Amino acid sequence: MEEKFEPQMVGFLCRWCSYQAADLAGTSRMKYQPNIVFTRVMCSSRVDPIFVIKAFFHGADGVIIAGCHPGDCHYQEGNYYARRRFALINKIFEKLNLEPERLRLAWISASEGPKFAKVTQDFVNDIRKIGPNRTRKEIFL
Amino acid sequence: MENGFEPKIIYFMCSWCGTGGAETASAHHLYYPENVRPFRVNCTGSLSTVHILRALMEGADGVVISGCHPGDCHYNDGNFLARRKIALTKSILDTLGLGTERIWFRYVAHGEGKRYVDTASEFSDYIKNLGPNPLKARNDL
Amino acid sequence: MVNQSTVLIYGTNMGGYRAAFAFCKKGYKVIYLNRGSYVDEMKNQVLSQYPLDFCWICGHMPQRLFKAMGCLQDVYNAEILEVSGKAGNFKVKYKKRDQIVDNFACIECDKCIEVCPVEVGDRKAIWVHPEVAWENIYLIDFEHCTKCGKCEEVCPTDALKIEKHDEIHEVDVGAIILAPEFDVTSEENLENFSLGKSPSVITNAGVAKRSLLTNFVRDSVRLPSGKIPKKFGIIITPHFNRPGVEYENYNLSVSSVYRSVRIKEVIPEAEVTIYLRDYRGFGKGHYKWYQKALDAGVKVERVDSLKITPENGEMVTIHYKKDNKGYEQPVECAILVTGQQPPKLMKTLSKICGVKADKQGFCNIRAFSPVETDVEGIFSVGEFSGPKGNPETIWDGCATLTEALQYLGEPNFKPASPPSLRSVSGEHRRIGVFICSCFGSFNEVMDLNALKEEVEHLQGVFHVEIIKGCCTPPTIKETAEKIKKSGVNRVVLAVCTPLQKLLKYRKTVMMAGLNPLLSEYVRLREDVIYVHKDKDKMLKKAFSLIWSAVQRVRRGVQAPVLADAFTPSALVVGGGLSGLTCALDIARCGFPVTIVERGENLGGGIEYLERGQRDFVKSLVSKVENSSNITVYKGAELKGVNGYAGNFHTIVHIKGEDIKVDAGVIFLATGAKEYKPDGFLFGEDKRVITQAQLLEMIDTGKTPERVFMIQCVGTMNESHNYCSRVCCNRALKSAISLREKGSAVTILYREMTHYGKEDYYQKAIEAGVEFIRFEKEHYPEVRKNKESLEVILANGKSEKADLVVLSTGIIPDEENNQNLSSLLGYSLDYEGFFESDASMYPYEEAIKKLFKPFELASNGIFPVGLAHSPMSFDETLLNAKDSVGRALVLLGKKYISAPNSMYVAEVSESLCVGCGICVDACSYSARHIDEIKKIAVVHPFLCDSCGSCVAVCPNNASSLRDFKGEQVIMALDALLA
Amino acid sequence: MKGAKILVDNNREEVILEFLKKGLDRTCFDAILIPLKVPSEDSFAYVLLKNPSLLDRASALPPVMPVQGAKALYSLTKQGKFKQKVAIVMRPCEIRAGIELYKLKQTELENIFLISIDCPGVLPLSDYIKDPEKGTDAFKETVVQWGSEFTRPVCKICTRFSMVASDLHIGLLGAEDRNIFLIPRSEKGENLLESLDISLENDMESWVTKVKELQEERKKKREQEHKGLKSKIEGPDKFLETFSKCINCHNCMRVCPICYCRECYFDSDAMKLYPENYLMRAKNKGGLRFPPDTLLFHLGRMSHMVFSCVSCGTCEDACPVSIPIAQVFALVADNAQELFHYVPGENIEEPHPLATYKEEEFRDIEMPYVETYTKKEMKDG
Amino acid sequence: MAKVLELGKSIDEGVRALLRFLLESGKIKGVLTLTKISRDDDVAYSLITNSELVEDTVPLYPLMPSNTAKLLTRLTLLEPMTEPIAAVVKPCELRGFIELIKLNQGSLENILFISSTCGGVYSLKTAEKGNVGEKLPQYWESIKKMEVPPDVRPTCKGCKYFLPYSADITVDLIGKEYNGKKCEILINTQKGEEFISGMEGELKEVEIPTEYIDSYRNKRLAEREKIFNEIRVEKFGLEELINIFGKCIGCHGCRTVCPICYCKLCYFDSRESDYKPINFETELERKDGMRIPPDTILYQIVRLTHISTSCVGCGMCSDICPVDIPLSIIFSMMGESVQGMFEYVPGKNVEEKMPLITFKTEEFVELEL
Repeated sequence: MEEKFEPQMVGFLCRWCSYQAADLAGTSRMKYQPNIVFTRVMCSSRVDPIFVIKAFFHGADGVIIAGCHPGDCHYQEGNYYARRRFALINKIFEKLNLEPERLRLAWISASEGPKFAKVTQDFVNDIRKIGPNRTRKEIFL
Repeated sequence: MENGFEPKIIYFMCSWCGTGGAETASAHHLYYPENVRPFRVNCTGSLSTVHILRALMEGADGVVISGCHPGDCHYNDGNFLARRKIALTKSILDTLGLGTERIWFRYVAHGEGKRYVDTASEFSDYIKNLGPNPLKARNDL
Repeated sequence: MVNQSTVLIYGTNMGGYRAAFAFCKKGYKVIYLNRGSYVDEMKNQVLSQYPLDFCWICGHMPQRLFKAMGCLQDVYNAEILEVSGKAGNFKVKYKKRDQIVDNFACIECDKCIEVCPVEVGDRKAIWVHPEVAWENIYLIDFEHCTKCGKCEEVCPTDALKIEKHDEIHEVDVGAIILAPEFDVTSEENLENFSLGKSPSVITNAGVAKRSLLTNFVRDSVRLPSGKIPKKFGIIITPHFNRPGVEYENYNLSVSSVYRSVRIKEVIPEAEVTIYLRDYRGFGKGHYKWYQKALDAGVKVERVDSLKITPENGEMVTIHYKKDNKGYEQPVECAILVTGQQPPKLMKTLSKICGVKADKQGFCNIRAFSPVETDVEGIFSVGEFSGPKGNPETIWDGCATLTEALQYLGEPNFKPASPPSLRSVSGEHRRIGVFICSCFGSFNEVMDLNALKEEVEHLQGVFHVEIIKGCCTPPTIKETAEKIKKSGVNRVVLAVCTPLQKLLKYRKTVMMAGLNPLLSEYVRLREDVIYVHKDKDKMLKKAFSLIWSAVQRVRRGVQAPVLADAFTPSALVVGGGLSGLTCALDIARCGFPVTIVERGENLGGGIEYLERGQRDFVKSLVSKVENSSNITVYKGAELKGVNGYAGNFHTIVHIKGEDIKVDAGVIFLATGAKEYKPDGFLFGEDKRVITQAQLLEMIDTGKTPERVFMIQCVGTMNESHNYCSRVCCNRALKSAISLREKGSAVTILYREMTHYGKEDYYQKAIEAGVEFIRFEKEHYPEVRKNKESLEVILANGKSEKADLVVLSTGIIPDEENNQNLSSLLGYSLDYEGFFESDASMYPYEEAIKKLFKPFELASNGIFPVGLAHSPMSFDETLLNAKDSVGRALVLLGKKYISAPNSMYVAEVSESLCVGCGICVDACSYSARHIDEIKKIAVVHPFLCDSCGSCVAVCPNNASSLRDFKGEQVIMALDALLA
Repeated sequence: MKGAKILVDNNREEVILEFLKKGLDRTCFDAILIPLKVPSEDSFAYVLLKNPSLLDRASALPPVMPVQGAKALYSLTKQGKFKQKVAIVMRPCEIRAGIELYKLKQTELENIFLISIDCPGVLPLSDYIKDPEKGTDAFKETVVQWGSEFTRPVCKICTRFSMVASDLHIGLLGAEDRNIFLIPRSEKGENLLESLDISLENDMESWVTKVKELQEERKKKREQEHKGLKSKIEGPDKFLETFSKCINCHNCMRVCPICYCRECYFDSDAMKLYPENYLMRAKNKGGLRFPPDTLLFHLGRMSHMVFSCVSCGTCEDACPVSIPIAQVFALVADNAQELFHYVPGENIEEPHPLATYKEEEFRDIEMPYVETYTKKEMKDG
Repeated sequence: MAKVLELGKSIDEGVRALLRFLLESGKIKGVLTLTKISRDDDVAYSLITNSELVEDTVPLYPLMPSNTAKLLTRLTLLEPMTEPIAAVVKPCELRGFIELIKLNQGSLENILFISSTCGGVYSLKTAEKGNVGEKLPQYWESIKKMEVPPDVRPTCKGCKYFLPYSADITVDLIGKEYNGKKCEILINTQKGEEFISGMEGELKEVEIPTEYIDSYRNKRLAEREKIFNEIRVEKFGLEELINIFGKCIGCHGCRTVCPICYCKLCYFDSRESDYKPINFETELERKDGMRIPPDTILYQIVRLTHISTSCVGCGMCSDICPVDIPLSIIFSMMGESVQGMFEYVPGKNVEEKMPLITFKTEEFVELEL
């Protein structure tokens, strides 16, 4: 394994809360590690399990889904569905012993710039501990 | 009718010559057996092998196909393509011993109502002697 | 003073029909004067030359459509009385008498015939011409008719009026097209063949007519005794008739060969012999038909003179001379293939409108215009201007459009916009079945109410109703209302004949606000009522037909009419005679043209032309070069083509650089090559030359004493299996002029396939030119004996010669043609020339043109002149103008709805994987593969909805809008229930 | 015919892999598509590899054909040309299927080196997976005596086990295990050998003759086998008996390299009908097998792909109820292809038989017509 | 209390009698049930309309050539049945169909569901050898003994849903003498009662003891334990996944036969899932090599996410897998835990919403870290 491991991670941010939180974090000059590539989605419920799993099997070291706090979804209840889906994926990964800790769900409202920074920071650090995702090198997927 | 067997016959005809033949026949009030059921397709070329097979499996005792004479095809070469498809179908049925004699192909031109009627009657008689199509009775296709 | 736009056509030869179609399509009103009392009473051209024993020309010509739309006005029993004015503003006075039956009201219930009390032979005094045509032909035999008026009373639609009177009308028209039929050779002119003296002698036209009327092919040759003859003799009369009628024999050898093959088909055991002097099959594919006949076992006798004498009973003897030996041959049936005689009408017409007759008495055509008479603005098409084959006759039609436009005003016809259709999306499927009782007449044959009840129980059927009809204006309206009222959104019409009335049915449905794709038609009359007897079985059949139709519409999906933009400009490949002609005519009509010429200068094979013709071509060249509307690229080649009719995007490669040229249509005028002979000492001895070189010599050089001409050098053999058409005439002409200069001329030939109005053959004979026939296997040899040149004849005799002229054939420029063919995806025929868009088969060039004579929406590519097939100077002009005419119909429109509006093929993007077999299977180049999406794409404008693509597509990705996989399967299953 | 004769000291497989390695090292190609043993050691899978070390797991001639190579090529190039140069080692039938797919625009051959290899046949997948060791041994034996009773029925009668329209062919026949033959079939192939400085001085006599005689042998065998099979399946009863086990899983279609449709016609809307349709058909016959159209599916599929069928046998491998489907298709294909003078995978230029035609062909398909009834009879019905 | 119709026939005959009655009385127009279709007793589902053909039917034959749920969908996809039919289904098939109904892939209208307590079925591979016939006596014997028949499919051995939900008519087999002279037909619904009325044999109200069902269920659960322990998904991880699915040949037969996989065009057949050459190349930059065709594991995992909530453990996937991957075990294990998590029993109740289209506001709070 390469001596210095730089995690490559994917994040799906809901357009209304988390993404704006990311902006906020940016504008207020908060530092967090650049390892996560963020994708904007209209709502956390838009995140198809396939996105997450594909990302995982194509070597993403971690995947995070972030949306509005339960109850404040711009689309009323999108994030509840998102949560259920996440539960499903999580369960499957857990059951198959596929390092579910590489998946993360976070509720970050537009105002929570600091939380955003923290969550991502933590996630990256955790992943650093876990080490690289073996799918990245695996041939027989 | 003798041996009480009245075959079900599907007469695939193209919308130009085949149908024309039928109309000429009717204009001359030429009679042919009622059990011959016309099925109009735009061009014999648009008749797929599956349609022929389907007819033979779902209860037809015989299938006869009529299109324009070589070269007269309203669509230039549809009848040539049709000829190939029929050749193929026959070859398959022949190899599997499912009987090729239940498929007839004869060019009928618009004015040839007589030819149309002859074909219908001739084929109907022919099938009558041949007896029912063994496939149509099978409920395990 | 503004020019008139209406066009008047007089006479019903096929050229006239085609012209009518072209003008209507172009948006001009047409008045069609028919001398006969029904649509094609006069169609002798068809009967004598049409290579089939059936005919549907009128049916394939949407005259009804145009009449219904109002741009075509058909008048019967018509006669021109007076013509005044000049081109662009003629006044025409004519007489007409309407048919006793108004076709638009008649429903062919035959009630009138039933009630008619007068028996005439096996028919009544009112009777229907037993031949299917696009209009129902009811005739009254006034000799016997008592005018009791029963028929009038009983007619349910008041379509019938016994009393019809002559009316005289006067109209203003911009151009006049004369399209009368030729006169058939009269019996006295055929006395050597004892026509009328024996039941065993019949004309070819007679045979065709019989089979047409009886629809029993065998009957057409059946002898009065009912016996089917087994021994046939087919005679091409002009070959053996009195001299001076040679011009008649145009295309006849082909007709004879065709007839022989047909006889062999119906009566395989028959023994058929054709008697002719030369086989003159000079048209595209004609020679192949000749082979076909031989293969079928037909004998061909080349005889010098012939005569038929009647025997007692159904027998005649053919006496003929061959190589000065006499022979006798008894046959049971002698078929006379007769020629085309100048119409007597000619005299009257020249009186009325000043057109001049030519030597034979056909209408004279001014030089260098294939269709315009001596009078400006008056045109003559088809056999009226001389014997013609079917292709040429057909060509005349559109050529006239090309020529006449200059005299006409703006198009004066706009079709009414179709009724607006409502969207049924979101509605629950509601199928309505409307059973036509044909004004009650069907009820008598079968119990429609019982049928109705059965149908009502069908799954998915919402409404069933018995209607009077939907083919006459009032009934169409009535039924449309019924459909509306019933609240259904899918319709099954159980009616009679879609082939003739489809448009009316669609109209009915559309007037009810429904998209025709949501409807289906059952031929209740054609498939049940007229052709069966057993009532119960009929009911059963009718039911399952309707069920099948119901299942079909059940999955029907509405879809809009498709349309496509059209680039109003033309690209002409090749700058020879045909190319230049096309370019000029297109440009004259105001459309930009680009000429791409391989060579460094325009004019093409000018060195092969006679002086007058050369001057003409030269004038064309200068006109082209001075035209502001024509861009000429010399030393240029077509490098890339994509797109399709109306939207070709081409790349022209010229002197190292590539220029983009967009065009709506492409003319292939790439010409052909002269066969370069090997052998005959050609090239080794300068006394052996070609006909072209001879032309030079006659003009300039001194005249040789002894001249031999060898015909068919390089053609009519395995590698070029056709006659190159022009050599014989050319040879004869030169021979004559050589004779005049005093040389002795011998023509060594295989078949003397000369034709045309001018009888050079006869002339040459009179001028003392010697003719010696040789067989394919024994071509004469040319040897050099010391200094003198010797020609070794078939019989081994060797003759001294001062000059040997080789009639070298016209052969395709195969390499170039191949390139273009693959570039344009436009196929070549088996001879290496370009297919004309509708020819797929030997000689069927003619049939195609007849069967789809009105297919103006071609794939946008027009092969013209020698690129199409060998043809003479005049024919080249004609062919070019025909193509231009057909192109103009397209070029006029900026935006054209697909020819089959909504009945086109479609591709499901999600299912298609772009394997492209549909592209190969499409004969309209209406499909291509979108390389980015990797799916097949349909050009609705080119699609003719034949469905070949659907059938080769292994999955359900390809479908026809009205022929979806699920529709077919369900309809099929229902039919089998 | 010229080729290169490469000497082998112990194991031919190694030599071939060695050769490929060299190709990678000298970047004659950037990657190789070749079967690798899967980690569980009980099967093989095509792997696109760029690291030579992986070749240790590779086998140019694996004992089974879990995935038809053409399908791998298809998945690699169906969406367009591959920019990197890829060498593909496949069995003749796989290459032929690949070429059929190329005609159908489903594969791209630019930048692809097709390397074919003499094939002794493969073992039935299920057998091998049950007991890989035994399978491996069985296959060794098969290679030695070139064909054995262990191989699949269609392989036993395969006549096109050697040279195909590939770029380079690896000949194993006629050389015991002393050496292998490298025979270029195209410019690409020649250049490849050249850049690996392998010169083509040897003629391939011994190989050619061996291949010929073997083909003759197989042809005879094929004829017999087909006769036998025909007698087993001919006629509605026997044929339906043969297919009565079918459960409509469509595995045969799924694994068939030629069946390239996204959605099979027989799964499409065309086959989705209204309830009363099924009921009606059932009533006609007293009963209707469900799922319906089993026979239609098989015959229909036949009519769609039989021209291109290379009888690779994958369908039979994938059939959970072991219907001898590959054998039946091979039989039908032989006849149909012969009738249309079409040999799949032989010539890239050849158009699909159903998308083209000749005017003069199949004249006898039309029923000869001689007017029978007289006008009178007609009128009286 | 439950209504029971007692017939003095063997169970086998009893059910046929029932079907015959239904057809002859014209109460139904057709029966969808297993039928013998060939000499070496191959069976297939058939839609029988002619009562004479009931002779050939083998309604309770322990074999599952395809999942009836799929067939019923095919039958009623476009429109509900217009004429009544009866369908003889196994509990798992019925559950599968109920799931499909929720997905609007069919309709229950005009279908009379006849089911039975299920003793499990043999794998098609067994049938393929044609020796199901000789196994039958032993099969019925062990069911009578209320044991799990020895060599039925593992999935069936471990199936706890052998008691049908929402069937109109049930034939109880557990602990019954199959070829005896007594056939008890339980009538569960009003509908069932209407259809059955007029049939000879006595209709009585009886108390159905539940203990024996429970005890039998326990036997099954024990088996289940055993089987699950053989596979131990929780020990999987990437390696084991690859070991298990490594031999997958990508025929995707598992989803073709899966009653829950109802997609018209599977994501993995769709254009979206196609790799462009560039995708391969980028992959190759990271890896030494990659499997072609790709996404072998991805396919399985994604399929899990799609169907595990509804998986009824019918076992078809294992049955048709050409390379004997123990799919159905894995899927029913995953199913069990996923469904457990959502407290959802697929096919139990047609009114119940599927887990992913509903939610509770107070759930899975622990998921957010």
